[in-house]
Amino acid sequence: MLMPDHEKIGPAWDGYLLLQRVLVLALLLSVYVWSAYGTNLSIAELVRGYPHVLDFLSRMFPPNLTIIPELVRPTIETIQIAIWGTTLAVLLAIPLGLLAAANLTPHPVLYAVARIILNALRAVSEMVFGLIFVAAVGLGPFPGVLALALHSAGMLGKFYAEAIENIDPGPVEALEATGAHKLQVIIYGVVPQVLPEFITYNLYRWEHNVRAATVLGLVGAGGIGFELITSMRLFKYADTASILLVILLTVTVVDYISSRIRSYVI
Amino acid sequence: MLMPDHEKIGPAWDGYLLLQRVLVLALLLSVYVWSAYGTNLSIAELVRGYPHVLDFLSRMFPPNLTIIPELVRPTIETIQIAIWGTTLAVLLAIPLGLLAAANLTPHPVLYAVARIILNALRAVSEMVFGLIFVAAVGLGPFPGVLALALHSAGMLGKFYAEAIENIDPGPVEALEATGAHKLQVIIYGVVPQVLPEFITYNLYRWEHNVRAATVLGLVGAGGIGFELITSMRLFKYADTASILLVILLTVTVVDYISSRIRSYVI
Amino acid sequence: MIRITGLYKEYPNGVQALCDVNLEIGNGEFVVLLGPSGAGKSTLLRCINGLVRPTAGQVEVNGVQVGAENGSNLRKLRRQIGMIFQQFNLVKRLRVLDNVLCGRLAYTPLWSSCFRFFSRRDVELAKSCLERVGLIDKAYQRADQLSGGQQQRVGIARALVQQPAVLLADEPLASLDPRSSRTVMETLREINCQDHITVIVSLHDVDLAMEFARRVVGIREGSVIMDKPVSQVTRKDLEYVYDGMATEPSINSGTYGRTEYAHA
Amino acid sequence: MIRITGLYKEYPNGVQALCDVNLEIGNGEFVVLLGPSGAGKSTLLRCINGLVRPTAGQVEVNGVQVGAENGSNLRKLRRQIGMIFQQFNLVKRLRVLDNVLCGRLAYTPLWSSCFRFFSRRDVELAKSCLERVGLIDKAYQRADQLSGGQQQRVGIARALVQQPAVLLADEPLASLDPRSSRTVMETLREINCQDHITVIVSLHDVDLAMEFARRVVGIREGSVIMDKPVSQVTRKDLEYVYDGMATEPSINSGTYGRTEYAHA
Amino acid sequence: GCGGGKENERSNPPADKQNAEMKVLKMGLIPAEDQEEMMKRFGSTIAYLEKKLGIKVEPFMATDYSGVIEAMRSKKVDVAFFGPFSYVLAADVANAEAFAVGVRSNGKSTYQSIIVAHKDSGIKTLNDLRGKDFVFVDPASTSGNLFPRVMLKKAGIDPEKDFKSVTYAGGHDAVELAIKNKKVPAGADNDITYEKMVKEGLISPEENIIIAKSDPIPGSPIVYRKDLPEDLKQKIKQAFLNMHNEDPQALSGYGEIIRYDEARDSDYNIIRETAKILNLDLKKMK
Ligand SMILES: Nc1ncnc2c1ncn2[C@@H]1O[C@H](COP(=O)(O)OP(=O)(O)OP(=O)(O)O)[C@@H](O)[C@H]1O
Ligand SMILES: Nc1ncnc2c1ncn2[C@@H]1O[C@H](COP(=O)(O)OP(=O)(O)OP(=O)(O)O)[C@@H](O)[C@H]1O
Ligand SMILES: [Mg+2]
Ligand SMILES: [Mg+2]
Repeated sequence: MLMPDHEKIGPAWDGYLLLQRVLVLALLLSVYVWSAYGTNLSIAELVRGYPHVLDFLSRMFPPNLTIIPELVRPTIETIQIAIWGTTLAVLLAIPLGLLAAANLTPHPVLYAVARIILNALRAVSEMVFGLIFVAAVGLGPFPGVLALALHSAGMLGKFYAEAIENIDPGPVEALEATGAHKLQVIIYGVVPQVLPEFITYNLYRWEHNVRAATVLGLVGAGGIGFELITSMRLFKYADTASILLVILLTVTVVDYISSRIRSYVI
Repeated sequence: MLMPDHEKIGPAWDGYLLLQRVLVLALLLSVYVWSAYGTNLSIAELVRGYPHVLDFLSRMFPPNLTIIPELVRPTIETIQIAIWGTTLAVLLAIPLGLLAAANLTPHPVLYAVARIILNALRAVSEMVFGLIFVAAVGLGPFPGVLALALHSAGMLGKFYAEAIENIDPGPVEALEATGAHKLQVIIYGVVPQVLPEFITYNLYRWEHNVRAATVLGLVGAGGIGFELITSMRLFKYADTASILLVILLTVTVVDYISSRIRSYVI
Repeated sequence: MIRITGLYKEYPNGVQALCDVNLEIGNGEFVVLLGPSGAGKSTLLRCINGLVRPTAGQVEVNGVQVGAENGSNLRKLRRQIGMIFQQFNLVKRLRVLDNVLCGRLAYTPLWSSCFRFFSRRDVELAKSCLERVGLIDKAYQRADQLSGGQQQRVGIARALVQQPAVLLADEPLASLDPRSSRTVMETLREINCQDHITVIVSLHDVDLAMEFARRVVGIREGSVIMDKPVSQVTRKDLEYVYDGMATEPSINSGTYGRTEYAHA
Repeated sequence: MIRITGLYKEYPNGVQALCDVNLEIGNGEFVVLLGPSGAGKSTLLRCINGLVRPTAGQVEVNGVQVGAENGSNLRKLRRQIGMIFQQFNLVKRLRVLDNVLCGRLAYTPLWSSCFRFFSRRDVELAKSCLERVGLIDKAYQRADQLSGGQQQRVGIARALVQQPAVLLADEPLASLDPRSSRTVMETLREINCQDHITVIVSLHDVDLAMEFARRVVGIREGSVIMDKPVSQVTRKDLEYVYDGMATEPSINSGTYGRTEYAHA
Repeated sequence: GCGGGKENERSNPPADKQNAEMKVLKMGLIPAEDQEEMMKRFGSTIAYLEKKLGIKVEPFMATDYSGVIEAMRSKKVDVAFFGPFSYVLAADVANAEAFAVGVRSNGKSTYQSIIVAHKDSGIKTLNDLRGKDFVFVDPASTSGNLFPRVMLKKAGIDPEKDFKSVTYAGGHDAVELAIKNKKVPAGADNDITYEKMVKEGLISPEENIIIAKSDPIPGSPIVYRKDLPEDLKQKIKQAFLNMHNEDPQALSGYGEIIRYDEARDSDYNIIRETAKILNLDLKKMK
């Protein structure tokens, strides 16, 4: 919608562009209609299902707060896993992200390779990594850390790269003009500009990893996500509600920390 | 590491700041060590597990390409689900993200409310939303769409908000100074600045939703992620490899589209 | 009528940018603000349209108190006040024409501006303003592809297109060559004389200030230290404003900080 | 020695910014570039240190060809070329002192700059440069908290601290008041005379140009249309460069675009 | 048939050194279908085992058996609980051997698949299912997919052809809820989940009607790695089989289990045969 059309000047502009836009819109619309059929979208169904939602929610209330003491240990466990998983991911993602940023990459080939690695890390699901690392190091939190690290690296690397592509090129040019080494340009010219995004992404990913129940369940690492799934499977929805509250608390604390650090940096 | 310390001027600076940094470092270090214990990190273990990783990978080769025709339908299904899930999420996330951006929110109370809603959407896992919507609309892709939409909205809204917080305030001020309505300021001053991030986040989330096997499995929507898990559970690793290739292809195509649109916009 | 009373501004980092500023500027005046770098000129201008919230004191524009107002009242007020920014503040990813059209937003219905529709009249107006600043041939280029002076002129066009009752210009000439500077100052004089638009402009070019201003306000360290009709401004006054310029050795032959050069 | 031969630059959007520029600038010269907005001054300066890659033609600095070089050779070359940017290009989230210290990066070992360690000598040097531009009291503030003129002076300090052999200055006075402008120009003259540093500066202030330059190069629409020692530059020449200034009515009494004002 | 045990010579080296001086017994627990609760209160069982075996027992709780099987294959897990179908896979892939199975309070160690229909759907027999929507649990579920398919096949129904649509719900509970909420007229489940949900009041037998039951399915076995030292295997086996005598507490928290009976690999041949009927060639799953 907000595409710049630098090349089109003069009267030809209106008609040509209108046509182009109408075509794109028609295409989009038909994709949506097609997908709506494929997914059986139906607002009526949703509205009719309303009492069932209420019924479901009513079974969650009141939350069974008595289980909260039992949740402390799994929560801490998951936090620890997420800390290491995310940190390793960050360490992996930084070089990949730098190489995959079009405006910073030393060579187009390196750019392509970095992008492919990042895509592959994201394409291989956490579960597959989980199985591989269970085979390697056995059950427990450690394979969980490794699986989360690899998959998260794919996601973080992509985000770093695109944040770097968005920066103001002025300061970077200025530092290059002083004859600074590429690494120095990155540390002094790029890092301060992407720092807020960096914080957002990393803490978001950390939070995501705390909730990563499926992998951690698969590798036998337990944690708060495991408790959540178990409570749902046992239909103890009042417990589920408590667990969700604990997760909400964690998320809120992290969100608060993130916003404090960011407001300091921005 | 790159914290600005505007207030500290003069000779007091060095000593005080050094102490502060050393303390923060020590704290961080101890958190990492503590977490390393909690998660049984062990590089030795990982190195020793090396042959098992090879064994695992060898079972994936050669990929069983004969199943690829069977994967077309599930892939299309998941793509459709992801299209609607992500689009609904975007529609939900835009207003929430605008309210949750500290520099744009009309009122601190609205800011807080929007942040809480976003945190709650992220805290309630996709599985829980999945169960709720299965109760409401029955099994199939539709509850999957809804579950993905709500959870993704929490994530996208947070990202939008923080991208907006990072923008250059100059143009926004200039538009405010013309007496433009807030909505106009957003469309003309904010949107062009966050457009590249917006594209990154939405396409990333779409990609994530295509891979969202767990919820879709739970609500009986199937799809490519479900095929992946099933193949793993039946130890048909050659099939798994093929499915991963298909996912990698999807991810790469989306990544390419994303980078093309972005390079046009940046 | 702009009435500024007891204005103070302290930035969060403790810098006292304005200190008890009192000013009254009548409708249709042409005022130039002079002052050394960091004196508070930009801060003062930004207080007038409410972009900076003063620590104490009041600003009243045409009887409306800035800052007490909000929402649609503030917008209506700001619509009458055009502003040219020192750092241009263009939306870099928009085309030049769109940047200029932004000046018409307050006159455009909300729904139609959402779809980036502007009336034919507004587009014509925007183009004529671009013509005025000599940039009509760059109308469909992205703003970030312009040279420094070109960007500044886009910012000027955006303020002109707004057809304001008051025009605040913060160093509108900074990146302009002498000829463009002159054209811009003449444009300002034109709209001041013909349309009775109040013009408040901060300048570093003393010569142009003397030539175009009708009233000169000197600011130093956040305080107004001079306020005179231009005819009464003396070299001493200017030295006082900039402090220490008198000690410069190169001031000679009655002109101010300028040496003679060969004539053809 | 800077040798520019047959330089062309066409931007991707088709704008022909430079067109067959040929220039030779000896060591220790003080050259001022004059030209209207959009003439190609910035583009030319940016070609000299390789920030802009020419479409055709060559730039040679001290016998080294810019552009053919890369990696550590290019860095070594750039280390000798300081640049002051028209739009400042400060790292806004860094403190003023850190911004200035960035000018020392090329002299700092990689490993220690990773931890933001600078030698005591470099810090002292940076502080003295800040003192020179009158900003030592803002050393520990973030760059985005400065006024326009202050930011520009930080950019100047960053170039000075580099102690270059060639200094490229792109409108270094744009946001400066007359007194700071003069100080900056004197600083440039000082380093030019005392340290034999080649200075190439693009200016819009013709008076200052005439006063400080030893050689004046006029650029118009991407081509060099004048290149003379300052003593031979006539009013006609300047009119020619800016085109049409002669027709302005306000040029009188032999001064250039300036009116007389009252003297105390 | 394809008795998983016999084909496993290749990965059956003599007990190596590491096993001989084993200090920790690693145990993988998968809450299969009905055991989540037990898993959560496994502490006393661990204590009992440690006492009997004289070595430390380290439990890992996983939500999915594939991780545990992989760990067992690479000898990172020694003992595990599996569902019947996952056991067959584990025997094949990870050299596992069943040695005990829990007996529930009704005296049975087996359970059954059931086909459930909503009372308003008008479905009374398997034949009424033709042309309707149907939901299974999960492709790898013994009682939620394999056995129901065999029942249908024996009734002459081919789900892919004769049903209007076939979906997988992902969980036993999801099947029951979908039927209860009339989102689908009928589906497959097992009796254990069904009874538990009735007890919890989530469904009622009047609404979710059982229209067919399968042959008994052998219960979820406890297995060890075949290549553990023989004496250790014996000790483990005895510990489980004597648990109800020596320390009934260790069974507790698992209200429905009254003791462990001995199990043999051949007990699970019925699963293998079932898989064969369905053309699920276990040999391909390497
Ligand atoms: N956002 C800010 N935060 C903190 N201090 C600020 C901020 N903006 C300006 N200042 C300080 O306030 C003082 C006045 O700034 P102002 O921008 O009004 O000066 P000015 O007269 O416009 O100067 P110039 O001619 O250089 O543009 C300066 O000392 C400046 O450092
Ligand atoms: N990045 C760019 N992309 C496209 N065109 C550009 C770009 N930068 C500059 N130009 C164009 O090239 C021409 C010369 O620009 P340049 O910045 O060199 O002018 P200048 O002489 O420095 O002008 P000013 O005095 O206004 O700064 C201008 O017409 C400008 O629009
Ligand atoms: Mg200013
Ligand atoms: Mg320029």
